[in-house]
Amino acid sequence: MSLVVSNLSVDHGAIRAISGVSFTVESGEIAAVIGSNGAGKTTLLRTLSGLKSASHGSAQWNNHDLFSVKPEFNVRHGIAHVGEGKSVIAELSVEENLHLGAIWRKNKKEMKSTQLDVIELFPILGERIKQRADTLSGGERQMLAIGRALMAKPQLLLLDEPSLGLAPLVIEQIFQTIKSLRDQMALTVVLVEQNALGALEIADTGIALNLGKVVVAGSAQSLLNDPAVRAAYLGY
Amino acid sequence: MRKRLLLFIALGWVLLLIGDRVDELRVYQGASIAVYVIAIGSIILLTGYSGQISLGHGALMAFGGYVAALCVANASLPLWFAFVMAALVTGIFGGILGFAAARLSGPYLAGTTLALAVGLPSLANQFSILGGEQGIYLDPGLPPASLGESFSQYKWFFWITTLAALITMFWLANILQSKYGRTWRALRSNDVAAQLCGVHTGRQKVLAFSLSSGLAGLAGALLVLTISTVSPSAFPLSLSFALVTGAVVSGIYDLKGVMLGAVILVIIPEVADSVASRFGDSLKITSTLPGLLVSALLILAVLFTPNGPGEKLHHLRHKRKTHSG
Amino acid sequence: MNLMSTDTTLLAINGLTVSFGGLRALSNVALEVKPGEVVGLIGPNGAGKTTAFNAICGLVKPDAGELFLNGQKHAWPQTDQLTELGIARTLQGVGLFGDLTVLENVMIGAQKFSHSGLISAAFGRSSKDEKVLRERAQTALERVYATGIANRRADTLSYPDTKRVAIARALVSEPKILMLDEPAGGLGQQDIEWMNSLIRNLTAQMSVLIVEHHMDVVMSVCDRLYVLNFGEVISSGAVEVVRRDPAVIAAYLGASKVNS
Amino acid sequence: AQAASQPGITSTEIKLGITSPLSGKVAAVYGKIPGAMKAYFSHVNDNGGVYGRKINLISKDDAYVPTLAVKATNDLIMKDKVFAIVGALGTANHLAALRSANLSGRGVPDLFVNTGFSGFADKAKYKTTFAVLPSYVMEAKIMAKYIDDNYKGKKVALIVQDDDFGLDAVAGFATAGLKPEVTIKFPTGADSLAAAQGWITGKLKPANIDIAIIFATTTTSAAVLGAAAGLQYRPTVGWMLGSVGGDSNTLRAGGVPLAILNGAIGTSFAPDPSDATDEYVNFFKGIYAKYVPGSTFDLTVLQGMNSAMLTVQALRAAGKNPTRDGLIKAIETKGAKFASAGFTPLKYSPSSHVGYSGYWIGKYSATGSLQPIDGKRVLYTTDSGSGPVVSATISRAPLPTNGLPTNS
Amino acid sequence: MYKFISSLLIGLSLGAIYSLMSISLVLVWRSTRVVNFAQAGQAIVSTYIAYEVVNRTGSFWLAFFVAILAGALLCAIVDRYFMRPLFKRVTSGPIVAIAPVVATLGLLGVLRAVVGFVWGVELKPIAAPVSLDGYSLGSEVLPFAPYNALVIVVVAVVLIALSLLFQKTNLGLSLRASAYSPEIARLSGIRVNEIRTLGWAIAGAAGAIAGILATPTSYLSPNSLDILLVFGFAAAVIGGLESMVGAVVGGLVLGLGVTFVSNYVSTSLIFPTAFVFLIVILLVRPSGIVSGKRSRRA
Ligand SMILES: Nc1ncnc2c1ncn2[C@@H]1O[C@H](COP(=O)(O)OP(=O)(O)OP(=O)(O)O)[C@@H](O)[C@H]1O
Ligand SMILES: Nc1ncnc2c1ncn2[C@@H]1O[C@H](COP(=O)(O)OP(=O)(O)OP(=O)(O)O)[C@@H](O)[C@H]1O
Ligand SMILES: [Mg+2]
Ligand SMILES: [Mg+2]
Repeated sequence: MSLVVSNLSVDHGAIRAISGVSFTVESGEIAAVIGSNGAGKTTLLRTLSGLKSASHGSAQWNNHDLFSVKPEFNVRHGIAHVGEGKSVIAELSVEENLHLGAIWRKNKKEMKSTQLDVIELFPILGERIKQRADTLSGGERQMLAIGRALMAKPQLLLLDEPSLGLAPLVIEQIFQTIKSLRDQMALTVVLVEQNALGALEIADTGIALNLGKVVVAGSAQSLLNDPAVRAAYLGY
Repeated sequence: MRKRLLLFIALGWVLLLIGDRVDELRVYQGASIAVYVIAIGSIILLTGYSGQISLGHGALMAFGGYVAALCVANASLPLWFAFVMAALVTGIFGGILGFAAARLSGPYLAGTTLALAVGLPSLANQFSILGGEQGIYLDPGLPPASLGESFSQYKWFFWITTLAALITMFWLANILQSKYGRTWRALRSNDVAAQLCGVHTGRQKVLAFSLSSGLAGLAGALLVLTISTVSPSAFPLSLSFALVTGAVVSGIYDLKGVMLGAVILVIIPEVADSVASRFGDSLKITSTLPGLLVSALLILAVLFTPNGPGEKLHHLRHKRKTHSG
Repeated sequence: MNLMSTDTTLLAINGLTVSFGGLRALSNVALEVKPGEVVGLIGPNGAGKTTAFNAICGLVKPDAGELFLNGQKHAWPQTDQLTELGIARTLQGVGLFGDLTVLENVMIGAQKFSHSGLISAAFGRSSKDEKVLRERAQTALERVYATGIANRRADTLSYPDTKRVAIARALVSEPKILMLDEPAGGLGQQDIEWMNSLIRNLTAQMSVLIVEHHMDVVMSVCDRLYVLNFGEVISSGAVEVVRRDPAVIAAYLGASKVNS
Repeated sequence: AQAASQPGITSTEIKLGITSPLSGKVAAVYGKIPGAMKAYFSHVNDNGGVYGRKINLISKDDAYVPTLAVKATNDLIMKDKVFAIVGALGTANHLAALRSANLSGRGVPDLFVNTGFSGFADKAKYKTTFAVLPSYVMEAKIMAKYIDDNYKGKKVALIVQDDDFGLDAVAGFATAGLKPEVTIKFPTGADSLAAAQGWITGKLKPANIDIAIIFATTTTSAAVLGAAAGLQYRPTVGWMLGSVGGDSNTLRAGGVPLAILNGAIGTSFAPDPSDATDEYVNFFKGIYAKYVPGSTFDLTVLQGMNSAMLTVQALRAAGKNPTRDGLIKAIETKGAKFASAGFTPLKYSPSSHVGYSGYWIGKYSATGSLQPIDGKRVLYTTDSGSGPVVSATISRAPLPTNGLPTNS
Repeated sequence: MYKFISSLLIGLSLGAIYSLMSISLVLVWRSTRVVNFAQAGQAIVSTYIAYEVVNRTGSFWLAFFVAILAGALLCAIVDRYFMRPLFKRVTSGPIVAIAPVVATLGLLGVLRAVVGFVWGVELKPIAAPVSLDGYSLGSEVLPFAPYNALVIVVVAVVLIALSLLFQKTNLGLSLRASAYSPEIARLSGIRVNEIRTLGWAIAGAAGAIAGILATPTSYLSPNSLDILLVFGFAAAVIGGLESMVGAVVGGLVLGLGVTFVSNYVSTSLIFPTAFVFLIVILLVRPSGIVSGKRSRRA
């Protein structure tokens, strides 16, 4: 049970956004992927979920080849992706956005109970449940996006900058939530973050990307202690 | 700007020479092309720059055509003045419409202008001064005697329309390159940000609509000149669609392509005709071919050169460069 | 620059109340910005920060409240009059004009310095005007170290560059009040530091009203803070005071930020 | 030898041109005219042509749009270099073409224009243009006269299309002093069944109309009659149909139950296309079936073939070496005597380019054919001005042997 | 009174037909954000197919269902082999906003031409399955026949079925999600391409119903549904484009408005009325009468 990425390269036309990246995330771990703007973090996640096709290399989740099916089927293999920048559907209500996450599962009852769990996690969503998503504040939308992904009861969660635009308290909550998702539900998380400190603090492994290449990888603790990493991404 | 002026003068000179060398039929087609150049330019301004869709520019052309014809027939004003009036009055009318248009986006505007295209020509029958279905005769007068005996009527039309097209294209090119063009592009792309930059988006949209209408009015007046008559049926819905086609073929964002769009609009009936006659004039073919050609062209254009031939050429050149380099 | 000489507040709002249908997004909010100050507006997500900005910018209609500019009562402005009033703002999403070049983006921001009309534009007589705009835009780009990308299309820029351009576009109108909505959001550490120093440098010419969740930025650039929660100001004052306010810690900062 | 310099004439061929709507909305109704004319010309060509020359009719589409009509006409004259234009169609179209291409100034004969707009017969303005159909004004005047003679004082309603011939008709009725109780003008295209129901329930019924005149295209007549059928409505005296919208073949295709037509009054200058006793009809029908197999023979086809027959006579009359001037002179001097299916006299003369000058009035049978009332074909003739309407006698020449004119 | 009642009834029947066309436009708009001008073309093709079926078998209802199938299939094909490649190719520049408009206009022309080529331009009738003779009220015959009742029932059924589909089912949610944000929909496990095609097919079915129901009261020709398209579109715009109910309300408002003006004011003002209606309604409510809340701008 693990996510194995090997020798992955991805191109945007002439630009090579990911080049020869390999890493493994063990099941039940949180892997923090850090790196500055344009390092290729988003591209990496989009490739894993299948939104973007890889030029080289492979990615396996529990013997499921992530690249063998279209993204809409990866969800059915327990892989959920929360895109960068509040990926909610503005024109739908909060509730509909949540339903969307579980839409491929036919069991309505289970859906209801998962929804209750999600609202427990993000109470504000409960309060806004009938509102259109585009009336939400930036932070509320981010919560909704994560909530939507959780509705699918995934095993592997790909999160792209969940802390973007959130209040410090909420960031802390979200990181704690992610941690508890791992602890309680044995969720495996690939967490892409600009907020390197917060991410590494809850992560098990850390991967630092620069210009599409892995520059440092190892236990999260070792990255936190790495002076080069600290200088480049942590700012102290 | 000086360079552009010289370019336009040179272009005018070339056209003048061409007009002297081709037969009368081509001269007539040249005049039609000049009319379409202006009409397509008005769509490019409106859609390509300010981002508003109009499916009703044919109706605005009709408006301009009637204004010009009324000026000549009822007020006996000189031809050039009739054209100026056509542009002005249609511009004002467009400005009024623009107040509604500025509040509408995408499909709403498309729907409204479509209704305009269907509704406006039928109004011509409401007022007897507009001459009903027969329309009004616009007496173009004879070419000035100083041009000589052999100077034909169509050549005269060609001169007038071409001159008008050159002048309007010169103005239009300048405007589109000035802060106005930039502002329109900006508000098309993000109107809140544009407002924050101090752009009165409503006013700018109305201005764009009004200018575009004025151009359409002028084109309509010139069209009426070339057929000497203005009547509702000269401005069918298909004209509005043809203009959009022309603009897409030209590259909706690119004034340089207007010639191409205009030429194609003039050529299509020609091609339809010759193909149909090859197939023995069966009514099934003649009745379907022209529509088929325009439509197919439209589809091919959006599919293969969505941003106009200019972009395509640019790509090709680029490719060749990278290949050789 | 002489505009800092008066002691009156540049901008003040009073009793601002905004609701959306049944939802009260802001109630009875008051705040002030003095010349040369950097004022932070912070608070949890959905507290109403952007809504307050929107009210000042004429993007939402307040139910109640007054606005003072330079001590004078002023009607809530129309969005497009802001630059004339000396107010410029960036958007929470970046909001560049994607298919314009960077230079053109910034030139749009400088529009108020152009006075040539349509007729002169038609005759190609606006080139002098254009030159003025271009020069101003170039200067603004210099201030954010973005001259190198002046001719790139805005939608091809990297994220940090878009942020620079957005600020340049706001700066170019020479505002007296600059409103920044999450300028550091999504930026990496190095860019955040750059943003910090830029904002600090701006105070020589203008006041800044800033919404930001990045506490490092807030702490290092702001003189004073207002904290919103559920649409109400729950705390305000000097940074050092506010950050220790238990209400603020409970509602917004969380325990871990207090000591960092 | 002289003739060689004439455009469109060679020793073996006479080139003629026609513009008509082959595409667009009205193609369904009028698109058949060139085919009908060609059918007749083929018959003539197969029998030796006109003095050994075959007639070649070049047909161009104008989609019923004036700009395209101008273009097509220009093409015919300058590219195809036809000898004459025949049977051009559509008032606004042909007015534009005629003015812009300056047919008159160029001396291009413009024969047998297929519209009832009276302006085309204005010889002073359009020297080379010849009308053929009786004008809408004439038709309206004759209808008014018939009503005055037979139903004086009855309440009349007038349903007209809000365009050229509708308004011409309004003018004609006004000239004749007939004041409709109700006038319904509607824009082209707004003639759905529902709209027609509205006219009946909202205007005709409340006004207790005795005679309702439908002066519009077939699609409108179809809508009105269809609506009337559904509402079981009939003006107390009955319906009266203008000739343009009175072709029962087209009405049937528009879904009208023909029973509703039974007893309606109609006008025509030509025989009914289903009149099996008429020699012209039988002849034209046979030719049409031979050359355009599978297509319905209707009033439009009949008129097209009729114009073609007139054309052949005009060409013959112009002599062995026809010139454009000669052709025009020939029609002016001999045109009134041409054999044709029309019952009312042709008015061609050196001072007039008016064609048929009137109508006969009949009633529709239960199968939709227009038949003389009480077995007597009553003719009326008049002009497009303020002249009186007079009863006339039939002056139709017999069908030339095998439909091939031998005049000269 | 009779005049008023009959105007009302006529307006309703007219409005019902506009509504149907309007619904099919709204459906495509909701499932792909495209105003499908080709709808009239697709409907005309399916209606001609129905005509063939009626001609050969004499059964209107068989033709009705064949038309629905044909309409659905044709629309699905159009989406799969025309719109999808288009969206793949046209991804940037100002053309993006108008490409769908332009492409569907083009398609309309092509479909019309094809129909003209296959069936010719002559008018063709389709006989109504139930009587066109109006019901009578006392001594008066009303302009409302069993056929009008049938049309209204069908519109109601279609409306209810589609509303339920969109509001209450997962399929409906999938359709809307795919329209608004294909990417998020995919990430949620929705087979976006298939769903969108399905959305087109449903719209095609609705358009086919509009086409075949509009024909018995008029006639069939390659252009015969054009006016219906214009009015249907106007109705959709009046209704706000987003909601099925809006489409029906728009259709009825337009049908009634046009009828009353025609019967009480002037018959020649039909088009201007429709235009003025549209303008006035849009000036008061720029996104239609039944529009959702305005979205926030910043
Ligand atoms: N759609 C695209 N087309 C072309 N280039 C792209 C595209 N998306 C990303 N890139 C380029 O690929 C590289 C990696 O981008 P990516 O978005 O993956 O970075 P990132 O690490 O997520 O950055 P950020 O922290 O700003 O989100 C960058 O150079 C970017 O410019
Ligand atoms: N147009 C609107 N319609 C309805 N509700 C709205 C609208 N705009 C904002 N809201 C609501 O008002 C509240 C305040 O929103 P606002 O965007 O001002 O928050 P914010 O403080 O900027 O949050 P963030 O830090 O997450 O950006 C939110 O709960 C939001 O859902
Ligand atoms: Mg990223
Ligand atoms: Mg905000």
